[in-house]
This record gives sequence, C-alpha cells and structure tokens, in this order.
Amino acid sequence: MKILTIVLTDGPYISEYAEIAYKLAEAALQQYKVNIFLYLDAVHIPKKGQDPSFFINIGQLFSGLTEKAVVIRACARCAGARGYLPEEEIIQGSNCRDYFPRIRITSLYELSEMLSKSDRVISLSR
Amino acid sequence: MKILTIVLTDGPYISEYAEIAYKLAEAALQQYKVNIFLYLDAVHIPKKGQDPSFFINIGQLFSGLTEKAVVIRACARCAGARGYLPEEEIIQGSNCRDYFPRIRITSLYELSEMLSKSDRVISLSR
Amino acid sequence: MKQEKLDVFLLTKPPFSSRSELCLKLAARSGKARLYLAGDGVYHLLGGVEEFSKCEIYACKEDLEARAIKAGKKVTVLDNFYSDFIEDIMEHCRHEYTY
Amino acid sequence: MKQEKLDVFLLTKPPFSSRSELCLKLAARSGKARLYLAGDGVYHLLGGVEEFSKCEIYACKEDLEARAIKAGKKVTVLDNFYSDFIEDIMEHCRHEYTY
Amino acid sequence: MKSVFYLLDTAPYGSEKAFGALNAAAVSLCEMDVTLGLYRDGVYLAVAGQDSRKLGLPNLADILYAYGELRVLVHEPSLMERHLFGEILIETLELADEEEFFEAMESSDCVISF
Amino acid sequence: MKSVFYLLDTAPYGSEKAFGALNAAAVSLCEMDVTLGLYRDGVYLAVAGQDSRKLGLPNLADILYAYGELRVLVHEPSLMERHLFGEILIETLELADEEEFFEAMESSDCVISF
Repeated sequence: MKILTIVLTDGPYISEYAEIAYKLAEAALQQYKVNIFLYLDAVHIPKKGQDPSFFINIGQLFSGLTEKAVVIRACARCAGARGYLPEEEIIQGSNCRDYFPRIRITSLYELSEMLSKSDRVISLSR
Repeated sequence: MKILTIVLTDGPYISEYAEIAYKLAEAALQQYKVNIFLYLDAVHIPKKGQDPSFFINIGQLFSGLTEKAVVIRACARCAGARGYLPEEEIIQGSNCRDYFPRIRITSLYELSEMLSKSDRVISLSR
Repeated sequence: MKQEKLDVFLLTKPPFSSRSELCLKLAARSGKARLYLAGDGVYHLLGGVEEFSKCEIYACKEDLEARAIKAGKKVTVLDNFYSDFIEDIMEHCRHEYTY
Repeated sequence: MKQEKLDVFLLTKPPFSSRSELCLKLAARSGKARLYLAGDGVYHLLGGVEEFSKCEIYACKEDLEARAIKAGKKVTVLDNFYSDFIEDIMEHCRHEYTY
Repeated sequence: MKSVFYLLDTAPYGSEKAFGALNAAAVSLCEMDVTLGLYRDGVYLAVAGQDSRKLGLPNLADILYAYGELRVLVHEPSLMERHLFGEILIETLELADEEEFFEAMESSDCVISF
Repeated sequence: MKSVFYLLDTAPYGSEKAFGALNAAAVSLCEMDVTLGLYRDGVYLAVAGQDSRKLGLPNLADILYAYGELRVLVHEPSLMERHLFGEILIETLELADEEEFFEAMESSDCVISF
C-alpha cells in the first residue's frame, strides 16, 4: 500500500490548511496509508473541546480521520511549548489528555521516519 | 491616567508579536493603564502549562503583566472555537480553567469598549 | 487519460503571494505540468492564468463558488477535486509541489 | 527634544512585505514622521531606508544584534527602545501606526 | 478614540481574518465611527455572488449586507491589480482611490490591521 | 522518499519558522539526503554575527554551525534584492543562482515549505 504523508504547520480556523488536509486525507485513505504530522502551530488542531459556532469543528474532523486508520502525530517540542504535555500513560491511544483519542505527541524524528517511508509528501503552510 | 490598548491576533512562538506586546505593556504600565485584547489565534497566549524549552514562556510573561494591573481579555468566539470555554464561576479572576489567573474570556464588545476609552491603540498582526 | 507522468502543482495561495510566483515559475520550467487550484489559489483565474500558462488547469468547484469566481473554458472544474488530485499525485505524477 | 507632534510609525515587518510598503507610503505622505524599527523591521536598514526616507529613524538594539544588522549614522539606536516609543506615542504624537 | 479604521488585506475564506475583521467592525458600530478598508487581497471580499455553503463557512458577503450601515472602502488600485474591475461588486461598498483610502486611514483615530 | 528539500522563505527571529525548519532538517539528516533552501526572507538567516541572547531566543546561526553536514543553499537573487551581498555571510553555506536553486528543488523527492 502506498503511503501519503501530510505535513501541517498552521493552527485551525486562522488558516484553511487544516480543512484542506482533512479533505486530502479523506480522499486518500481508502486506497492509501495516510500519515499527518502536526508541526509548529498545527499542534493546536487536535485539542478537545473546540466549539466553533460558525465553522466546521476541525478537532472532530481530525478525530474522525484517526477512526479510519489515519496516523496523526504532533511534534513534542511544539506541543510542549504550547502547553500540550505528553504523559507516560497512553489512554485511548493518546499520550496527551488535551488531545482527541489516538492522536499522540512524538519526537520530531517521527517526521523524518514518516517522510522516508512515504511515496508522496504534501506540505501545507501559510 | 491615559489608557493604552494593544490588540493581538497571533499565537505565541510562531510570531514575535506576543513578546513585542509584552515589552510594550511592560514599558507602559508604570505611567498608563494598559489593556490587551486577544483576538483570533492570540487566545492561545494565556494557556497554562506552556513549556518552551528554547524560548521565553509567553504565558508566564502575560500572567506577570496581570499582576501589574494590565487587563487582559480574550474574545469568546475565538477562544471557544479553539477549545477555551468560559465558565460561570470566576476563580482567581479568570473564567477559564485553561487560562492563567486574572485573564478572562469576554464578548467581542469588550474590544469596542476598550478602544473607545483608549488614548492610544496598537495593533500587531502578521 | 492521465497516462503521461507529469509534474503536479497544487496552488492554494492568491496572486501576488511570493509562493504563488515560485509555483508558477516551477510550473513554467516543468513544461509538462498539471496545475490544481484550490482555496485562494482559484483567484489566479481572474488574471487568466489559463491563458499564459501552458499547464492543464483544474479548479475546485466549492472554492470557486465560495469566492464567486468563474472558470474559463480552458479550465476543468472538478466536483471531486481532492479525489482526482490524490489519484493524480499517487499514481500518475513525477513530482508534486504544493504552494 | 520631541516637542513637535509628529506621526509615529512602528515597523516590525521586513522589506518586500506589503505592510512595509504601506507603512513607508504613509510615512512619506506624513512629511513629519518618526519611524521606529523593531523585530524584522530592522532589515530595512540594509536597503538604506534612512537615506530615502525623510523620517527620523530609531532602531531597537537587541533586534539589530540578533539579526547582525548595523545601523548607519543617521539612525538612533535605542537601548530602551520600548520605553522611548511608548513615551513618544502617549505624549508627543499626532497619529500612531503599527505595521 | 472616536473612530477606528479596520484594515483587511487578507483574502476571504482562506483564513478567519476576514470574518474576524467584519465582526470587530460590527461590534464597534454603536460606540465609534467605523470604517472597514479592503486593501490588497482584502478586496476579494467585494465580489458579489459568494456562496460558501459547500465549504461550511459563513457567507462573508451576507455579513457585509447585514451590516449595511458599516462604511466599507474598497481600494481601487488593489481591485485593478487583481483584475476585479469587470466583476460585479457588492453594491453597498464604496470605491476609493489611493488618496481617499489613505485619507480615511489618516483621519481615523486608530488603525487595526488583520 | 530518499531526499527532502526544506524551503525557508521567512526571516529568522520574527517567527518560529526558521527554528522549525532547521530542526526538521537536522533530524532528517540520518535517514535522507537533506537540503535546506534559503529563499526570499529566508536568506537573512545567512548573515554572520547573529547574537540573539538579549531576545532570549536560540541563536540560529549557531544551530547552522552545529549542523555543518547539512547542505544549505542560499538563493542569490534573494540575497541581492535584500542588499545582503556586501555583508559577511556564514561560510558553511552554499550560494546558488536561480537555476541551481530550482534544480535542487526539482531533484529532491519532496519539498516542505516553512
């Protein structure tokens, strides 16, 4: 199975890239393995409790992707800087209690690993 | 006492505006009343638990400003969209448990009120 | 249809953005490119990007509608923009760029 | 020193940014302006903004050092950049703009 | 401050900024003289016929119509550069040449940029 | 992917992006051929003598020195435009004209932008 990796650097709402990434992932996941790496401000995307009255709930969209086997990982340095701290215990597939299930904080080396195993990489950034 | 209001729209780390706003507020607070309104991505600034290994902790800087009577308010719509929800109870001057003390989520009308009462307004935005 | 391995460009930035300029330069160098316009990238159609660029051009329907932008005849408006784009980059393309 | 009520501009964006261009246009229109450079705004000194602009120009010392940018003789490098800027906009200025 | 000029130089839909600028301008209407200036990519907001339902985003043109009393200036040179002069524009907006646009900024007590 | 081109077109210090691009390039070094391309405002990173202590930010020039094995291309036309040609540049970097710069992008398996 071919692998697609999407690299994001922007947070939700302020830019449309989280939504575009969702649409790309949704279109790809039936035929391909899809990874999403959240870097810089993108580590805000999987925060639980988002309640955007006028926009689509981006956190829920990404949570939905993980139910369809999309692997979503967030950079530990970027997440830590912004107050999302990894814990030793993994609950419902996540090591961050602020995040949706199955979305995990990992080392930046995971980005490199995702890239090296991918057949295609899409980078979206403001 | 003259009033200065600073309007921010960017989150911490990704842009230097939170730091510049801090320096402006720190320089102004001895002689003037200072307000800071957090709009769009800037509602991420007062999140507790930030641990930026290589950068200055922006959340703590802003928390320090509130101890010196700087009034910091965050837009309710922007905060809610990003998962920062106001509660009815006000604990340590804040109505959001994710936020540092004394930093409160308010209606956008508060921005308008701050502006109309200010002698000077500085807007910093990417 | 898309037999030939071409370079594929996804452009989501509006005109006058330096990333847009870079994208269109690389597409021109490629000679054989397909250009997909989504998000604010659809604003390039106002300036007639389909006239001066030799690429095949595809645009995202819902982004055109939101922005009230019409596509000329040389532009293929895709209902399933993202599925078509994904198939293209995963199966039929040499190099893919996103700006 | 700063008796005359001038327009004050705080520029934190680098050259080629459209906000920088707007800032410098407004400063030129003002005729009597003080331009404060901080953050990436100090990169304007490389192009000699102090030569072609008629403003008095002030630059932030720590931003110059971080970026390894030297200021020419016509530029006042301020140790207490933010205090001086705040005093200027609160007490001595007609209109203040930040870009 | 008795008057405020909101400067929007970002395109609609690609970012929350246009929506944010509109809301900020709207809430200021009761207390101050408000002008929303569309500049550079901000002028794309002026195009009539926007339909953002399929994107799941608020229709920003509808918001402009809803706040008919809001003064919205469109910077003409930005419109020209972006080949928007032939397009149908939202009729409640006011075209301004560069001189008029800058004068409106200069005569406002403060400028807030998005 | 056997090779990756990181494109940095944002100025250092004003944003976390330059630091982010450097870190991403550094961790990829063991598994892939990595090029960091400095383009547009990204070329400001090439200036020698940076001292960011008073800003409380990591010295990005020091990080460049620390990863001496990282291939860093500086887009010459961007340097010229920004009046950086007379400045002393960090000596481990490689100047590239537009042709060389674009060729490096085209010969990499993927491009990631910051």
